[in-house]
Amino acid sequence: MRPVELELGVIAQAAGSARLHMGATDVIVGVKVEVGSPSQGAPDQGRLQVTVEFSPCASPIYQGRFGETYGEQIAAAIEASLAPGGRGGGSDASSSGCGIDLSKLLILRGKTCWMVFVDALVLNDDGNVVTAVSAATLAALRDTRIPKVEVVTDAAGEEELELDDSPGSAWRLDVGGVPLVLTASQVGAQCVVDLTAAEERCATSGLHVAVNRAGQVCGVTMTGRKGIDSSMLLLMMETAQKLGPVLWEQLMKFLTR
Amino acid sequence: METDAKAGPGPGSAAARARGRLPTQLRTLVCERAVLDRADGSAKWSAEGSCVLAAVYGPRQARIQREDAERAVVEVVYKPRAGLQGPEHKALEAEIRGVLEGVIPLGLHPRTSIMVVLQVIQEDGSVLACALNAAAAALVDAGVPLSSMFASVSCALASEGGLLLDPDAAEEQAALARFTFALPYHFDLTTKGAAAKAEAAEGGGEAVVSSAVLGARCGGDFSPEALLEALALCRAGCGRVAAFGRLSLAKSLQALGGQ
Amino acid sequence: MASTSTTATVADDVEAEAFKRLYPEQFFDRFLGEGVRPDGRPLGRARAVTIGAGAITSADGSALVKVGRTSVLAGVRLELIRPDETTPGQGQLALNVELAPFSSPDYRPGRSATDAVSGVVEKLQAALLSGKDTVLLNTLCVAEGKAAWKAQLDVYVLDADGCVTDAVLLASIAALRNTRLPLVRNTKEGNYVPARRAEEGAAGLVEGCPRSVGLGRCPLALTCCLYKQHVLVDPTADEERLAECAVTVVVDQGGRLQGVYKAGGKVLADAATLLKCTEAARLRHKELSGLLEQSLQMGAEAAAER
Amino acid sequence: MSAAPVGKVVGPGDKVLDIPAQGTLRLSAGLTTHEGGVVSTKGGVLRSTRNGQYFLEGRQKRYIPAEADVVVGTVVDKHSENFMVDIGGPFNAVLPQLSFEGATRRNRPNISSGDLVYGRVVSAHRDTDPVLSCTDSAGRAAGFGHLKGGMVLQVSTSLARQLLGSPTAPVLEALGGGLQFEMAVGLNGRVWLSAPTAATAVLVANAIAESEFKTPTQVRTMVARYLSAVG
Amino acid sequence: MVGVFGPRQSEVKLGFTDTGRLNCEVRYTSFAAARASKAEQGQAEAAAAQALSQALEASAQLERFPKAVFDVSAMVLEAGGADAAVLVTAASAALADAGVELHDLVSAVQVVKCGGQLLLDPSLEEGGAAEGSLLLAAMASTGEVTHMEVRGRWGDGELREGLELALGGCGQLRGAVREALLAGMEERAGGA
Repeated sequence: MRPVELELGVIAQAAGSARLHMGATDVIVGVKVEVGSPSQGAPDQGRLQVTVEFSPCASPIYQGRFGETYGEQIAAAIEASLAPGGRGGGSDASSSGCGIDLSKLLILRGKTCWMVFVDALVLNDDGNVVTAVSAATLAALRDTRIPKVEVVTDAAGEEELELDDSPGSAWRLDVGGVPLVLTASQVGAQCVVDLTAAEERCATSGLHVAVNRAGQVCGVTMTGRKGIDSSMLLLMMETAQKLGPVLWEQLMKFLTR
Repeated sequence: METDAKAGPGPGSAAARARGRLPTQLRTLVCERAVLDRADGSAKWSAEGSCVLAAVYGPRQARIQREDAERAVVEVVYKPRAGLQGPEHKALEAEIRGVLEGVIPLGLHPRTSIMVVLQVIQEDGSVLACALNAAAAALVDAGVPLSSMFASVSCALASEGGLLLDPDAAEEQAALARFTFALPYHFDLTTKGAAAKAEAAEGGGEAVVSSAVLGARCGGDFSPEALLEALALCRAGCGRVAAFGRLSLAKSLQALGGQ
Repeated sequence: MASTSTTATVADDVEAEAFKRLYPEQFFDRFLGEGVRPDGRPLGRARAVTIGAGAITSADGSALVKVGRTSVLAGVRLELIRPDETTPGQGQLALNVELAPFSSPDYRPGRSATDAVSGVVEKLQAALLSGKDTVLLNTLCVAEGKAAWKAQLDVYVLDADGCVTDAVLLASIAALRNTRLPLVRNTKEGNYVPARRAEEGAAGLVEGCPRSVGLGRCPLALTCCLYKQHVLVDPTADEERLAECAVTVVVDQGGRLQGVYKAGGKVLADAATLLKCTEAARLRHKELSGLLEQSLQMGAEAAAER
Repeated sequence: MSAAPVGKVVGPGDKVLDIPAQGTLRLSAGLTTHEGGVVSTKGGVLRSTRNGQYFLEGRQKRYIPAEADVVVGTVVDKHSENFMVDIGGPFNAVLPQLSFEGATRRNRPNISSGDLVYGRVVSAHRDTDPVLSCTDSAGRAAGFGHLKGGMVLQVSTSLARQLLGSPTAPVLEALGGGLQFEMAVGLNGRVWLSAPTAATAVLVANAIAESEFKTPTQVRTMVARYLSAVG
Repeated sequence: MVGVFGPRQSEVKLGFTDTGRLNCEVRYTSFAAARASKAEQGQAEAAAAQALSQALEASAQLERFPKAVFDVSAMVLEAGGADAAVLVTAASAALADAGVELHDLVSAVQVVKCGGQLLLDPSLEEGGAAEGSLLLAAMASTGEVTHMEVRGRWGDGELREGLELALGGCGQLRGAVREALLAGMEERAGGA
């Protein structure tokens, strides 16, 4: 793995933000929180939405629509790692035990909740964007402070929200269960991690594996035009499982400093 | 260039219709030709409350996607009086296109497209018939070859059971069933034909209206007998529309010295 | 020897196929001259029909209809709404017909899926809703002015091989007849909600709420192609393309006509031809309504088992 | 044969006359035969020429090329062998670069796109683009060729036919009496005019355009009025 | 139930590519599954199309068809659980039926983890109650995995076990699809 450099709080307006360099790859992530209403399907959970955008100067290929679709793919992968119940999963985070506990984001059942928006911007793409975005997201989420809200029932029986603005009372999200997404790629017959952009062009296929701090797999998606042999697949997952906790520790070192 | 003709009152029981119209009486028809400068042919056809403006463009080179190497492509655009096109208008377009394809010898102009744009100006019943007649007049004005002329008339089956020719919107609304027929017609100008109809009215003899249907659109609740009755009534109506159409054509060609 | 004879038949096959492609009219004329059609049917015979009522279990009512190779799937989705203020005693029925991308070689992505079938939608609308007594909207009402069912009828044309209108109408009728309206419960807050199966017999159920979509009549369509002097009943897509002239007749169970449509075309239809088409449509209605009852019966049994 | 209703208004599909048992019948624009009779395909007035040819005279705007028509066209493109010429029909016409008097492979006419040509239609089959030529059948220019300067006037095809017909159209006769100008009339409804002064050209153009719906006497008074106004 | 497919070759309009492309489109009927809004349905359709093209791309010998596009359009008539897997299997069968040269048939299965148990090809209810799911598309004869999606937390052994179960399922499914295709071809040969 290439060395990682991390900066926190780079966007003053955001609830939490982080900028991450991984070699020449440069990613900036901002987190915004808002009060909104929960989705009908999950009335007792908050909402989380991830978008990934590519700066047109990140690489010439991101001019036009390609960046949009690629960004959506990455966003879907990240979102799935953060909240497995989000897109088409059907299971909720509390039972699967990884990602963010969305039920903590609930304010009033079925009526109000926190909506967390994670916006990632890729400033320069030199490979392994998914891991970079994932790590930066983790850092930004950890940096995020959510104001305390209390529900007050007034005389008429109406429920009202009271926002506590003091910085002391704000709480942080528990990111202990958030997995990191590592990409293992197949180049020829080798399993390689953390590719640069040039190396990525030689890879026939890649596996995005979400690994939590304990080295357990929390989600896998695949990319590339070629299939992967099943034994290779296992090898790739093992590699990711080994590297996951290492990267996690590395990040935590930055974050707790 | 403007011509009026009252279609003669026909026999029938005197049911109460607006403005004392008889059940088998058409509304007053007006047809103006060559009303648009940019179109290759155009006509405005109105029957009192209903009025349709038709413009014909072509035959001109078809767009590559539409082009047919063996025949001309007919395109119809139907613009409702107000609002956007809905599926019912698309269906009308298809219907009108079918009728026009039936009378235009498409093989004569391969690789071309003939576009007919119909703009409804006023709507008060029998709009499809009005649009078809306007399209026919515009095609003649454009000089697009036609194997035959056609006329179109609507009628409605009133809830009391009688048939009403050329219904207005209120009559259509109240009707049990609505019929619109398009029938081809031509005039026989040969000596033989003329002799057979020596007593026929001035203006080139009575129109020969085919008994076979070019296009039909009937909806509601009716028996096959009612269908045939409606067809017969509309056929009579088409005869009068044909006579009017010829009169209006003759007027528009007066400058050329036609009689 | 054997090998040469096989090659000969293969060559014949190829030739017949080529002949059909190059001179479709002559190819067709030869068949009609013999009184048969390319698929072996006599001119007046319609194709075999299968009706699968209740084909989709996730829909509130559904039917899969096949007319020859034409296949159409209709499904009904129900929703409780507050009725329109102008018609407090009526529910609503919304119609939608879509062409599946793989249903016809004419389909091109990008063009709206409903554009190509606007004529079908329009005829369906006329057959089901304009008569005022075909679909009885008042049977969809649960509590006047307060709650009524909105039935969303979506019809998907899976394979279009001629006579799409006929199949769509048949599937729509079958799906509507297959629809079971759930019981409705009046909650404490005064909201009307559909009752779950387990709650049947529980308190708060609305008295006398409707259980099925009322149909005053049963209109079915038959399309005939006019080709030269022939009348071809229930044409395939190839025949429709060649004949360029079709008459669609919609008729109800009593033999009353609900619609007659002829969209121009090269061939004129005189009164006798029109009568022939209506007669064929009546016969077809008898044949289909038997099948329909049978299929609905089977669909109801299957539902009861579940 | 004399029974033909010449001068009558005819609509599309009308049976105009029976095919005579003997003798030849010459049909032109707007007429075809169908089931033993002569049938019109357009609306117009039935006419016959002196040599017994019948045709329909209508007021058609769109020009459909026919063989032997003379046309005024605009060159829109120049290929290695041909010019593409817009003659107002559904398709552009092809004008071979060698169909000019005296043109050879080495000596090609100096025409570029935007220029006007006066030519005749040598082939007008419906399945191919029409072909023009700027020579008569003997290969001489005979008045055809590049039209330099001047202006173009768009009139209806029937007026163009009148202007080309004989006896000379009254408007031309009247104008010719008092003014000097050159003109080329195409059956496609385009009239090219060239006059010593712009005023003359405009006057001629207006007079021609207005003459369409006037009787010969009206035309003569109109022209006289124009001429007196110019002085 | 998954609708039939009609892939066809069409001229590419988006510039030259030296290999062919798969253009996948997936549509759900409005009554296939309970979905709240049109937007949600559109999202699900786009995601399914994305997964489908990923799963199929590796199997088709696209390098043999330069400049060509295969339109694969699918319609989900009824979603009764594991629809993505059925979608992939059916689409691959349709590609083979259309005579597109493939390395092998792709078959896909879904495995869910439900109360510590692994369930192959879950129903809608089972899928809803699961703690983790695994979607695997593979070319069974070579054991090459063309698409994989894992959700939820999986222990080390569990994942391996799930993979093996899924691969076994793929193999079974491939046999069934192969037989169906052969039967279809024979029928056609007999008919001609």
